[in-house]
Amino acid sequence: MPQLTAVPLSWYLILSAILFALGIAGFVFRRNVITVFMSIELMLNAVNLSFVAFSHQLRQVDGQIYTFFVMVVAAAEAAVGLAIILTVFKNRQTLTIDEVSSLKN
Amino acid sequence: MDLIFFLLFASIAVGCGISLVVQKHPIASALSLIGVMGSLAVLYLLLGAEFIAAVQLIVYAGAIMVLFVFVIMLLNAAEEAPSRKTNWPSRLLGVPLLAVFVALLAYLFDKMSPSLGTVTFGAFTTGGKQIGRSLFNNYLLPFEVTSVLVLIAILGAIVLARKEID
Amino acid sequence: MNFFLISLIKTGIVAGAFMTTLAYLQWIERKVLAHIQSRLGPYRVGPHGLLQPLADVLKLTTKEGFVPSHVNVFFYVLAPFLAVLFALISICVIPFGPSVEILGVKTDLGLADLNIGVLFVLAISSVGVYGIALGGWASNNKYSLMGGLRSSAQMISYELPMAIALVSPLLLLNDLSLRTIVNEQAGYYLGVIPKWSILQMPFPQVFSFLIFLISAFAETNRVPFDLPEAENELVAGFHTEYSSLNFAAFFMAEYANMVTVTCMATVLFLGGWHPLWPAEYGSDYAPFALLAAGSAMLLFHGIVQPVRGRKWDRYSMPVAGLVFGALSLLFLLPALKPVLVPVFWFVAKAGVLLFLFIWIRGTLPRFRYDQLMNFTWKFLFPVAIVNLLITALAVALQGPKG
Amino acid sequence: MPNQPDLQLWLIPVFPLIGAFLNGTLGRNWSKGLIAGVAIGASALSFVWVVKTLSALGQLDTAHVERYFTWIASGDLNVGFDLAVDRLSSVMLLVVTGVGTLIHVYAVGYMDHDKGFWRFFSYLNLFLFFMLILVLAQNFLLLFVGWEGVGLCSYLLIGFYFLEKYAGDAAKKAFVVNRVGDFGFSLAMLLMVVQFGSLDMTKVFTAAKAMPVEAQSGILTAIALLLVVGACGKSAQVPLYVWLPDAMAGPTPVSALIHAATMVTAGVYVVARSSEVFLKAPLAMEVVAVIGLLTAVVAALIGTAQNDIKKVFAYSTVSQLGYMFVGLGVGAFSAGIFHVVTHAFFKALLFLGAGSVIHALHGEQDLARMGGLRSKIPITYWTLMAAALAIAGVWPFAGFHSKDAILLAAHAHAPWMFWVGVVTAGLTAFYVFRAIFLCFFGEYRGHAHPHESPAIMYMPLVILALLSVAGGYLPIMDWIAPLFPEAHEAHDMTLVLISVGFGLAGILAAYYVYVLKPGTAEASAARLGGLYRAIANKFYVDEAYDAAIVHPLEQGSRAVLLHGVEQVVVEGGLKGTVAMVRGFGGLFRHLQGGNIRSYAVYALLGAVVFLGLMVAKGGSQ
Repeated sequence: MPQLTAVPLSWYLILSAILFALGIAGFVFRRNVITVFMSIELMLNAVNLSFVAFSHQLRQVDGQIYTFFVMVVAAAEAAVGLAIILTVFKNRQTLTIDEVSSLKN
Repeated sequence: MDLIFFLLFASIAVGCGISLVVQKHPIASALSLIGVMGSLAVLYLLLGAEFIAAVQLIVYAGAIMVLFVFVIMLLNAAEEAPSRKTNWPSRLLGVPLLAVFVALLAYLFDKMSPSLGTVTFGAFTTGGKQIGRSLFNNYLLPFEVTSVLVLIAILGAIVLARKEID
Repeated sequence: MNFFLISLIKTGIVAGAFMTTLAYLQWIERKVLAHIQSRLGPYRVGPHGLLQPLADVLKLTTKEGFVPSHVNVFFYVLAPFLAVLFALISICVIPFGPSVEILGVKTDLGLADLNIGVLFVLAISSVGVYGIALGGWASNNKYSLMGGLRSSAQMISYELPMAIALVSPLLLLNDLSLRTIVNEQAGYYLGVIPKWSILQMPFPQVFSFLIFLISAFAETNRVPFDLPEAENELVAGFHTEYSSLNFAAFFMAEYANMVTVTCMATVLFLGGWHPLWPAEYGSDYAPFALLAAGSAMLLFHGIVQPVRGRKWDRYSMPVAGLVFGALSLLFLLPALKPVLVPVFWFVAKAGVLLFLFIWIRGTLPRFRYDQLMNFTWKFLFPVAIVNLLITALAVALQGPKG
Repeated sequence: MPNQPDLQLWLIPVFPLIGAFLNGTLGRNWSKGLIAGVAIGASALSFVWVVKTLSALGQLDTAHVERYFTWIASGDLNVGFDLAVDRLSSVMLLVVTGVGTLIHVYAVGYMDHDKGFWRFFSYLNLFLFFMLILVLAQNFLLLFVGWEGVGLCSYLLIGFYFLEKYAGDAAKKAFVVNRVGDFGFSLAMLLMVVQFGSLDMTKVFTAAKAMPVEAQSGILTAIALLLVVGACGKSAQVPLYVWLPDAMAGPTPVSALIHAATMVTAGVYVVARSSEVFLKAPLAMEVVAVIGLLTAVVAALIGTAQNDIKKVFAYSTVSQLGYMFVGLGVGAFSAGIFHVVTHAFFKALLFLGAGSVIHALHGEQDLARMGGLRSKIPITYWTLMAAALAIAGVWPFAGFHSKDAILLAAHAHAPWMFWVGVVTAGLTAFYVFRAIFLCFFGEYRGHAHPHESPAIMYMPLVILALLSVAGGYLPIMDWIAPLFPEAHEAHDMTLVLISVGFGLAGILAAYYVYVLKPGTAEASAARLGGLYRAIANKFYVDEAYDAAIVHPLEQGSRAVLLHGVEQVVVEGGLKGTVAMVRGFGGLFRHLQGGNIRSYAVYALLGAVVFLGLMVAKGGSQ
């Protein structure tokens, strides 16, 4: 039964869209810096999924390479970002982004 | 078989994603994110990207998220306090917009799907060998540059996070 | 369908063997430690305390699973589960023997053969942190938190030298599938020196083997790296608050990790199931000889010249001797020989390494935390990288494999 | 250009670039010897490479082009990174690298005691790099890069003693005035793109060739005139010459290299290079000629009344540049270029000599405090004398040939130009020799203890002296003449004699006034009165600019903007505006809440709209 074994590529894309939307939701609705950060990671993952899906469709390895790069950059980003969060927390004892707004006004 | 796996892990991923958003506690969110990543890794396997799947686990779940959990523990982050300032645009627009967003994308992809074709397990499998070959031939320069970037990031993290020793 | 059936059977066997090993590993450890410290160790339950593990399991299961009031229940329960899960998973990619034919069914000895076996193991071990970290955090107790943080930091730090130490043999064997890796190590130089990657030309992986072992100790939180549960500093570290089965889970996870790591070391460095010396010098009969010798000794001590000990030895030892003899004969059966002999060699190597673990635990003191970190970052990691570079150079000079 | 040999033209500019880079980055803690070695080595290497290239190219009847890579490709505009050598640029190359090397050598001695040694040589090499780019460029954009680059370097080097205010001011002045010209140049380029759809010289020129001669004015005239504006800025022509005299604030080798020998001739070079365009635009040619003539006269007049030796030579530079423009304007391009070359020789020599005088007098630049140095610094004296004779156009010195070529062409074009030119020549001779006499004759009026400069300084002087004596016999005109369709005038002996006569007359007058009867100068100055004061004050040009441009700008802006716009329009309109803005901003304030999350939402909104459009278009593919 081929239609049972074969998954349409579009489903993968839709899945990645859903995940991306969830990431945005987290980014928009959450107030904890770390959670927001994690939502960003979620978005990155969603994009990666579509990359890999396309690389499967095009029978090319490039998409996976991009995913690889995204991961590496995400790692770097996480390192720096978390360091920043640590420093911010050290200085103002809060993780709520709305309260870290001394540059505003 | 593929279909079953896909549906299973896709639903796991979505569920974890939702819980990432709705969970009040950072640790819970972190764990659900790890869940997403794990299921994504399985999906990568289904897509035949073995190497990427492994790296997904090692780098994301094994390194990045550990870092997150570590920081959360270190700061002993508590549950989110309800925010004082409400920013109405995100409140009002957010959810419907997201719904529309997903709906439109889904519609588009569905329209496209005949031209996109289907995914069959094992139709296209890439292990470390192909990745390595491509990475060190076509993508050598980006690779090197990325390594420099990572180095810089490490330095930056150290500089940021170290205590000022006077 | 056949495939599923066979896999099921194999899984059953492996799981059973694995669990028993875990249980008895603990007994062995206590015995060995006892003898290192010139004690007798468990002695009461069963002959020479052979039934001790059973008793322990009973005890742990019947204890009250006490959940402190101040903990975050969900994670508190989740943590040991995760720990055990990640500890057990990676056994399923380890090949115990060549692909053989039993009763007309051709199959591999070993559960699965992934193309990316090594990476898989790495991935699982890198995820393994969560169990401990979460446990420590969920216990909501500063000692446990410290233990959790320490262990996660330690594990992350030792991931790197471990991974790099893994990579350099991979350069020699140039494949990621564990089975292929073992096959690559078949054969002998000059007919006698085994081609294990710890001895393989162009650059024997002695250093990476040592580095791997050291980081393995850290990965499994064994002495001298058992800071997460340093009694005198942190009560009992991350499992201070755990009792009964949850505690048992952590305990099991630790031993499972030990076994997995030793198996990995065996596969990657010690040539898996390939015997120490070639078959034409009768390596196939080594297990028989060993067990036979054991049975002879037992019979001698049981019947001819009993040692002063429990009077039951007069009966238990001959029985054990007979069992050993029977086992040794098993190894002679042509039908089972191709299956059992490789497995024996594999188990023997892993066993030696496990003994090393226990031995070191009995010998070495514990590191201090800063020492631990300095050791990995300032010594282990650079050495691993240098070793990797040298290996790469050697491989490059040697040119592609013919 | 597949059929042409690859001669690695790019090496020519790259050598100095490397030198500049090394000195600029590492030079700070290098020994002077090493720095000088690197700098001189770089320029000498590129000189050698130029020679090698030219010898390899032989007759060079057609330009040798090397295309390296596409620099800008937008639409149908395609600008490549192309270098080219033809006879014209080959001459310039030789001059730039050759004279440049000599001046490098000289500078080692001159700058010996300077703390900014490494900085200086780094700049100097950088300048060489840009100048070579300018000369080698095969399209106008690349040429513009060099053009701006030399401007930058001249700015850096004029302001080399940036601790003194006047240096900084002079640098700024030069930069600003040059901007005016550059503006014209860039407009010219834009017009070219519009007209010819390309900046590649061969393309542009072939296209221009095809077009008819514009009787009145037209696109080509516009382009040409804009180019002239640029050239005026760079080559210090009226009305944009004011920056050059002040540029003498820089170290003397800089004045010699940049503000006499090479950079300031860039304008001439550009005009000659785009001769195709100019030949189609007679009006522009006329303008060039007139501008040149005017500059020559004005600068010469001012030069007669300057007391700073470098200022004198600066004005003479300006007027010589005027000569070159006259040459170009009357269609004697080869003569103009020839004059560029000879001028490079003797003017560099003049400046280096002046530098050596200044060096000898420990930084004294005022002619009033010199005199009688003939015996004290003989080598400098004789070399300077050679240069002076050359600039005075005395046979057989270099200046004679080129200047006569120009004057003859001028006569053929319009006799009055010839006469003005001749008079100017006399003036030039007069004030140059005035400087010479004041400096070397009579009795010493200063207090320092003059000493001859070290060999490393006077060797270049000697070489340049030989060049300015014999340089006139270089077959440069015949070499580049084929590039330009110009009528060769019959060598009219009388005219030659006239011009030489004027030169000699000027010399004699100077001798009479400043040696035989010192004091007549003051007397005559007194007699001339207002005129003299006007001349001495450079015709109040700077003041005029102040009055005409700078001051009105300030006043006007104060009056219009402050009192007019600010208080009437703004204050008045403010109330209403503010109210409006309030209301309006109230609407959009939330969009700018500084809340990144809401920004994200807007981004999302945009994405949704976009997707909606896609769906509406039904565009799945």
